[in-house]
Amino acid sequence: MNGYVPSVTVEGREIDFLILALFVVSCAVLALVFGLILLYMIRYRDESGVYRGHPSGKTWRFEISWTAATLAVFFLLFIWGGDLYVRLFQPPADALQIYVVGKQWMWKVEHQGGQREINALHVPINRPIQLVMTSEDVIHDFSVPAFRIKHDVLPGRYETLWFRVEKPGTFELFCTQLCGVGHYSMTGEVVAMSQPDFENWLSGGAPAGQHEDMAAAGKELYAARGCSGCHGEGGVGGSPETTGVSAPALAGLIGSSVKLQTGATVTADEKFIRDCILTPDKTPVAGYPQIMPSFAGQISEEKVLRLIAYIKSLRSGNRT
Amino acid sequence: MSDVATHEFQFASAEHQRETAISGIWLFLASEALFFGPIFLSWIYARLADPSAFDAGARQTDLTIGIVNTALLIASSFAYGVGLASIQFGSRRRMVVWLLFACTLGLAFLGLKFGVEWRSDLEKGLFPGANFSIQGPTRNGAQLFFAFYFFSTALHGLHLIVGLGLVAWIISQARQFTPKRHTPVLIVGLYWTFIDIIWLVLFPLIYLIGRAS
Amino acid sequence: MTGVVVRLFAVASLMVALLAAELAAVFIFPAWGRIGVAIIAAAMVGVAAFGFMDLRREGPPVWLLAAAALLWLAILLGLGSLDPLTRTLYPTVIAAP
Amino acid sequence: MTHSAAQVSYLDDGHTLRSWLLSTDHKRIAILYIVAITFFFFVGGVAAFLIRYNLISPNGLIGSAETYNRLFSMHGILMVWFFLVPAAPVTLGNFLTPLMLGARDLAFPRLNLLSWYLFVIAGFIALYAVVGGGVDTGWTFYTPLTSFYSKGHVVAAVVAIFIAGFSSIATGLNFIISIHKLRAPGMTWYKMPVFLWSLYATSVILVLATPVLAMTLLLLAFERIFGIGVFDPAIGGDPLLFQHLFWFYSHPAVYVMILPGFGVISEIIPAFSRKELFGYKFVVWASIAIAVIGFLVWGHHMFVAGTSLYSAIVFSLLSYMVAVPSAIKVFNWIGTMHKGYIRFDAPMLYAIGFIGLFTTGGLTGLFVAALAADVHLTQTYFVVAHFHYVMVGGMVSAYFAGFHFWWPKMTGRLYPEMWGRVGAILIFVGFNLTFFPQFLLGYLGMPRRYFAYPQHFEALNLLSSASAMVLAVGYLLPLGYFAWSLLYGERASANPWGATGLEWTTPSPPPTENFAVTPTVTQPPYQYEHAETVSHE
Repeated sequence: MNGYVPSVTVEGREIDFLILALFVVSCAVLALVFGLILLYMIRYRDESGVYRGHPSGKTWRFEISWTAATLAVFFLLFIWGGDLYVRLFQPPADALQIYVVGKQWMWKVEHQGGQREINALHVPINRPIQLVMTSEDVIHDFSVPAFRIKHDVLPGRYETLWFRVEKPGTFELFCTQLCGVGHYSMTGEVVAMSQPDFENWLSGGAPAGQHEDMAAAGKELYAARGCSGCHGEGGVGGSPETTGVSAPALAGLIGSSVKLQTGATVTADEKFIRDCILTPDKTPVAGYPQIMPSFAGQISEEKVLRLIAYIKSLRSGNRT
Repeated sequence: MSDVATHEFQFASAEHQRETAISGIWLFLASEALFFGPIFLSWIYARLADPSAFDAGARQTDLTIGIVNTALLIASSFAYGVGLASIQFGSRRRMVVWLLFACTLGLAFLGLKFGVEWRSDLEKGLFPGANFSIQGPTRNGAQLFFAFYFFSTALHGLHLIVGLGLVAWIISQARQFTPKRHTPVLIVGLYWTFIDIIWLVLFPLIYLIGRAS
Repeated sequence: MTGVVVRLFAVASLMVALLAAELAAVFIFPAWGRIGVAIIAAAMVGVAAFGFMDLRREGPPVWLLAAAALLWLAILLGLGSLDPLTRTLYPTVIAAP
Repeated sequence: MTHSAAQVSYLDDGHTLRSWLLSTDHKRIAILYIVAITFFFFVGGVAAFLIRYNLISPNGLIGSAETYNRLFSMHGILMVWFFLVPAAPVTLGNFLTPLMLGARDLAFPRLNLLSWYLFVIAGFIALYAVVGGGVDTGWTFYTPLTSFYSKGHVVAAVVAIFIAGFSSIATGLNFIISIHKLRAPGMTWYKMPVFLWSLYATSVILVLATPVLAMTLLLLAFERIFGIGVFDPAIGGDPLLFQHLFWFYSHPAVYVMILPGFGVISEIIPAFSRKELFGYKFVVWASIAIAVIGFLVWGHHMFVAGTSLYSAIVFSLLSYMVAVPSAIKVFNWIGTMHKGYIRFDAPMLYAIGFIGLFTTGGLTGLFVAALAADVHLTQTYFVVAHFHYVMVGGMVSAYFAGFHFWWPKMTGRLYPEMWGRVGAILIFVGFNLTFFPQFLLGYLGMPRRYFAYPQHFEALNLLSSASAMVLAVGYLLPLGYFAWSLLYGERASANPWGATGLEWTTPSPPPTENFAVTPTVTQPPYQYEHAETVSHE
């Protein structure tokens, strides 16, 4: 078939299988419906003299049985689709993270090493990739039909998407949420390559001059924006003795559990760090006064991503 | 004009027509209740986005005016109820007096709400946007609150203005109504109290929840 | 006539009392706070519907319509807030205390 | 009081323009609505034609993406709010409800006329928005695109839909109260024709969902006008709130479109099978169940929008639940045909076509209700094909079926039967050829609302566009032969199909007051086994 791309992810093949099952069920029902209609149209047409017998009186047995049968089939389909969906949106812990920012009408991608690309995404094969996505303006949607996956990209928050490609190749990337006049042109390609090729690309493929490590760029911001004034150099944390105020340590923060003043315990992921930077009031950490100012509207999404990359690089801290 | 109830040709009797009209207004009110549904849901969303900042915005409202306005609306429903009872017991003149009183209370509500409270809110720079006066960490949540506040009170105010128009119309048509024929008075009364009910929900959402601990 | 006016007056007084109770819940009994306000506000709506609008006097069709309005509002607010209530911290929530 | 015994046909009760435009007669208002609805159907149809024309070439043929976006937005807005949602209730429903009830008019005739004026005013505002530059947001108006980024007459379009919404509410309110209060003596709830039950369920949705949309659009307009609002992500507002509210209305609105269709089919299948409707109570309660459960499923439009996992799972389960009553109905119609004496007049052909197209549309709904499958298929042409099967294949077929069935009653004339059958077959074939390729396109990944598309989608798009010509002829054909029938059609008897139901006991066209004597109902509906054999040959 023209344009058909076999799925290159395991999950994609499972989705295909689910769609196939749905297709089979649909065909069976359609065959039943059309078959019966055609049969009755011929057998019971007005002119036919076929013996009709007595009309059946009780109908509720039929009603109960087809209602129950429909319900049972539907329930199975629901379980199947739901289970797969949950797996589809829970990334493995060791996923390689790549940041994606959508704007009218282009996709901006930034790798951990600072390599940036536009309307293209290079990924290694056989490795779970997690996209951390946000938008600068309207709602977009990151969709790769060959992976059978898509997710909306919203302004003001992070959405994530993950996949593991099994074969090298170039695959179409579409924006599938109407985002204005240039919606149709917000396309690109996902290039899957072997790990060595990918590393090659990382070191040489990205345009010169933009090749600055994300974490390094984040470190500059960390100092320039005054983060170090409270949280300390290298994110060691602050106390009245050292920095003058109590501030939680940031080294080793990523992935750890944080207790909030609201009593909830959350895992510190990108969303959490982003919230802490932009809306610190919503995430008051237990044991510290909430005095941090909000940076909402003061730094761009891309800079937030760099700060996060820097904070994530501070893994060796002596956080207790 | 004699006190004989007539009815339109699709009904069997005047009583049939009256019952139908009353069912109709109740269904209309059910629809109106859903009309306000998105406002309530947007309150839930806006508050969940940042509860403490949202509440900080809510505390900028003028509680005294809120309380007085609530009392005014309760009183106006009472006044309308007495007006309705008056026509049912045959006193057209007393009905007009009580309905005028209900109108006055409604007007007082509008005056306080828009003439005093809104004006002071606007002077304080509480309309969301670039000139919003609250700075600092609660700025966004407070803006969300005031977006909700101005929108919902404006909408409620519009309903009240429509209600006032209807009551004025009833007063102008007072000569038509008799103890047996006063369905329009009843119907407008239901709408009048419904506006009251909407306010009874909005009042805590705007003035109280943000002040509760 | 007097009977009706007395009844209406009682309804209005009850509502003013409930208004006072709302304020009390917020400022005098902070432990009640938001829950108290919510319950009292619902009670006030009920009092207005039955006291002023005479819901009891109307027949079953009208009760059906009023119930439908409440049910549909509950659907809108209930299912509508399911998403934000379970969304924000997912999948970051690991344990509620 | 007017002449009650004179029995003047409603068509002859005054011939001035004024006697039409100020009439509170439900039958005349139905005719007024038919004129308006047909107009908007063809305006929306022209937009559809241009969309399909553009998609013939991968690079787009109409030259500008902006024009294309405006075209599909206009197509969606006009077709949804000015054709699909109102069509069956305000035309067939308006005409038939009092006749089927055995009443002289609806409960609130003046409100009925008002609703027509609101509708027409709304329609003109929508046309103004379109002619004055259009909107490019799609019919879904998602924020923040619509509130901050889109150019064009968004506010005008929103106002138009707002006003049209109040027209819908007035209509729904009128039907519910009429069905409660104006049933003829002896017509208990279970003696009502299924069409009235369907209309009742439809009206429940109209009255309780439309106000939510109206307020949502107001919030949207507020945000656009003041540049700030509760959906604005810049201040922590949630754009998904808009989507929740929008689909709270717009999903049940799909049932507004299809439920009257179910009612029409439930009248026609028994009439042309000469047999009682199979499982009357199940069909009736399936309609009510759809009206209620239909409100619990809107979240399935947002499985990849960023809602919580929990809510996605809940909405998926509920979405399967709402499919059950629809399945029940299909089985019951087939059960009705079993051991019947089936005749193949045009209404029956349209009805059978409806069952086929609706079942296909419904089954593909299972694909997009299954969470994981939806991830791949949503926002592609698969969804476009799915809802066109249900709403155009299903609803429009049912609407045409009803139109042919009751045409003799409405006009007192018979339409040319042969042409009716040709039209029914043409629409069924043309529809499948136009929209089936779109399922494939969607599975292959072609996104919706693309002005230009990758080369490899070209063949299927070409097939779809070419077949759309067949479909267009199918839709134009009835316009032609109905017009012919008005002038030259044979006079119809009171009951040309030999059908049961009160509307067939009064002359065609009915007198202004519907019934000379208020009828009394003693039998359940669809007593075809005991009815005389066909009367019209």
